[in-house]
Amino acid sequence: MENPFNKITDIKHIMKYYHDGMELMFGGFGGVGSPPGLIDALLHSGKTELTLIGNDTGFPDIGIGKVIRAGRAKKVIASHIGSNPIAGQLMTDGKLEVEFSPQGILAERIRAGGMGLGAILSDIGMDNEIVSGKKKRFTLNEKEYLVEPALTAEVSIVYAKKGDPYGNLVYDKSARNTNPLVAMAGSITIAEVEEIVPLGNLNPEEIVTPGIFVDYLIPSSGVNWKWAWE
Amino acid sequence: MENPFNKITDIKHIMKYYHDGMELMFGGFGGVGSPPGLIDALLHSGKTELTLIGNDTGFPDIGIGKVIRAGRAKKVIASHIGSNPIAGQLMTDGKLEVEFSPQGILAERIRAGGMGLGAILSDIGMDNEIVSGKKKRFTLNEKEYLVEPALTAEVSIVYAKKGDPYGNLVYDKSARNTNPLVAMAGSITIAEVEEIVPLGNLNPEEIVTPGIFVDYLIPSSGVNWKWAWE
Amino acid sequence: MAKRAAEEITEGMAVNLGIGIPSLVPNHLPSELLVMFHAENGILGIGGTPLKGSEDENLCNAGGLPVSVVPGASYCDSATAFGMIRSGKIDMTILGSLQVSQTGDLANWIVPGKKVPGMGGAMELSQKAKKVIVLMKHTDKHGQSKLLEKCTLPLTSGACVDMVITNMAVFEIKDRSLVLTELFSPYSIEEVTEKTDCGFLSASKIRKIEY
Amino acid sequence: MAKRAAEEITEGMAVNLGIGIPSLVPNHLPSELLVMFHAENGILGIGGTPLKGSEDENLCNAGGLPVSVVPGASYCDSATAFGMIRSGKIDMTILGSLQVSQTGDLANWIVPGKKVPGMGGAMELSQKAKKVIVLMKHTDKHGQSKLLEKCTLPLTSGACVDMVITNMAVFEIKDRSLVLTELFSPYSIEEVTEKTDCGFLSASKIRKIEY
Repeated sequence: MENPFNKITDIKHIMKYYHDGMELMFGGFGGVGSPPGLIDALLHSGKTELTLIGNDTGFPDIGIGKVIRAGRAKKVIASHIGSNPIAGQLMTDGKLEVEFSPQGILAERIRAGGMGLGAILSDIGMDNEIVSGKKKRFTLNEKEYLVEPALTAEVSIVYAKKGDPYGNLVYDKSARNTNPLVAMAGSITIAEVEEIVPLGNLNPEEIVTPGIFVDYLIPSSGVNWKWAWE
Repeated sequence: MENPFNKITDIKHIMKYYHDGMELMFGGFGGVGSPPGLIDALLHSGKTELTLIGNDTGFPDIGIGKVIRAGRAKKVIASHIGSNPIAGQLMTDGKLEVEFSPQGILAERIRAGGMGLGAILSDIGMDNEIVSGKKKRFTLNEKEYLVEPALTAEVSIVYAKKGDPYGNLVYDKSARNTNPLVAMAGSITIAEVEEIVPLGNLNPEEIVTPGIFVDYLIPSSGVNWKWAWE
Repeated sequence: MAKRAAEEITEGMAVNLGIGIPSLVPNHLPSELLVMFHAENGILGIGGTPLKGSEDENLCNAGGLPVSVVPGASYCDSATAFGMIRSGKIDMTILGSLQVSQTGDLANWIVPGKKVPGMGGAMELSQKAKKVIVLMKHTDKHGQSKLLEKCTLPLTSGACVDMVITNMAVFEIKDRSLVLTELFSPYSIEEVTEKTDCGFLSASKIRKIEY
Repeated sequence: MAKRAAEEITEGMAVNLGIGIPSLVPNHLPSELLVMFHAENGILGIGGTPLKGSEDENLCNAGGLPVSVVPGASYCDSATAFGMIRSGKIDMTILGSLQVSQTGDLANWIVPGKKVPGMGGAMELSQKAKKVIVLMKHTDKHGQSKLLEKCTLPLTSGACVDMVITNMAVFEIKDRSLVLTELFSPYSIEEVTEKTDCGFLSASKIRKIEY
């Protein structure tokens, strides 16, 4: 494959973007659409004290859950940890800080980060101490809102069905989920793709993530875990 | 065509959603992607004292510009009126109120309205009196932002290439522009489409505007104006 | 319960179903009824469960279970999926709960010190769906009423529930008052009253449900 | 001016071009150079101008003129197009201006009482593109310098311009100071000084441009 933008690379090169204490944002929803190869690389890197930002903590053996099970995270920003009891246990034991955000608001905060906005004003969970406790409030047109800060990360990792050498991405069905949002919010965005196709092979209409948001592409070997329903 | 959701209709039915003094949001960018049939219907309706919300005021004979030339608008919220000198003249004469918003921020305000958010925080145009003069400010993480209120409208009118009976929409190239945003922000959203296709005919991956945001569809006879470049 | 909830769904609705019993609701709908089922991850237009062996790992609902899609379905990102909810486009959500108060408060996201799943999309759905229906057993595993004067667990959202369907009865919540409207056979008003830890009004006419 | 601006563009860049002279810049680029031209309406990867008669009315740039696309191009909505700008992904914007101050203030969106076009996307672009290049005539139609100590027209953005290319000379703005770096043949430093209504530094080595 021609590589005129030098974005197509391998796991070895990606490793240098992983470091202790980093903020990492990951795509996926219950593990569906999470990048298996990039997550395994993170595990193998041995990097720790991570702050992980994403929809949920997956399952103990699925998606980002593997990283949490290995004790590599010090903090998680997510909407849900219920499918990964190890995350709940670590939280209860004081070994993992968890910041909960309502699911759609989390998605919007990530999008706002990618779109270069400072925050959004939301009326979700205003009466809930865990959601609103540390948040500032703002009254607009006589209605009170929470100020929900934008989220960005040093590195974003996403999973896509197809990618071209510029980094344009197309997703597969519900594996799209948070990936297009996460792809925009990383200072460095790395996409693991099932298939790399030549430049010009993707219809400009079907591209969901324009390549300008993607810094590196690595080919994927596909999901390496067993789903809960299997 | 089967019409199981009763969304496919005609101009006659649409007329009842137009009324004097209404807030109307329109898709399009320099007239490209503005719905010609719905704009003509608005002209023929004779409705006046309109508040129009959209990217720009088109050209005197193109897009929403025709409505402005006819003196039907009392207020416009837009980022640009330069291509329609009549809008500038009406503004100078005190006959048209114009609220300017930076182009991308206007797009985000419309999207925020459609997404059920209250506002966004932006750092664009903070030092510019016309942009920031009437806006509130908010400081987050020691950085000051403008609070840019979400925009919604009673009726949104958009133009699409294809639509199915549920109202799922696909756009054509750069005629997409503000249409997907405007489609989400109307209490009633009416789409003018070049082609209505049967349910199931659109690939779920290619749909840009999910039909849940669209209330009515009318078939289009295409653009009825001459472009500036022609 | 799922069968009763299915009666609330009418032609053309957009409906979000929670995990557990709510996910069984489509089994009780006439196959010709056009309903767009919504999933928070980014699907509008979910169809039936695929046959064993023909599941697609990239086509799952918000609970992570394989699904299919109907004609007219679309995929979107999760931000847009929640935009549909917050802007009031979802006609109905049917979800499970740990507790519901007599004024319609919902508590279904956390048991402090025990279970900390997180709210997921429950706050947006319960605050913003046009109609919120809770399906839950009338009592918990210790026999305690899950309908209460005031929820003892932390709230998901206040005053949001419109209807509660338990294994014993159906209640509507109108003007922040709990009203018994239907009884599942063979339960009586007396039995329901005994198992319910809060007062409730009775509708002038109470339907007996005998499926 | 367009030819000189083209020299600033390097392989792989994402570049936004304003209307007018900036739109001529691509004509001066080597055809094998991979550049992604961006338009605010929602195109990344604009190609050459289509032949007369083969224009597509639904494929236009932000100025409303028909364009084509290159391999690797994508369409998006205008919100996303501006997200690219605000998040700093646009490497360079090349735009016209009414005035530029010696500290890099830009005034290109309004002439009070005369011309009220609106800011369009100029504020986002000038505030957020990694490099802002202004192409403008050195003087206005009355012979007045468009380079000033302080702009007299309302600002689009303050301290945002990195380079100014006029028909007479090229200036860089570094640490809020205007530095003359190049002269277009046949102009001399003296002539530029005379036509410029603000002081400027001169680079140690000044290139003479003779296209």
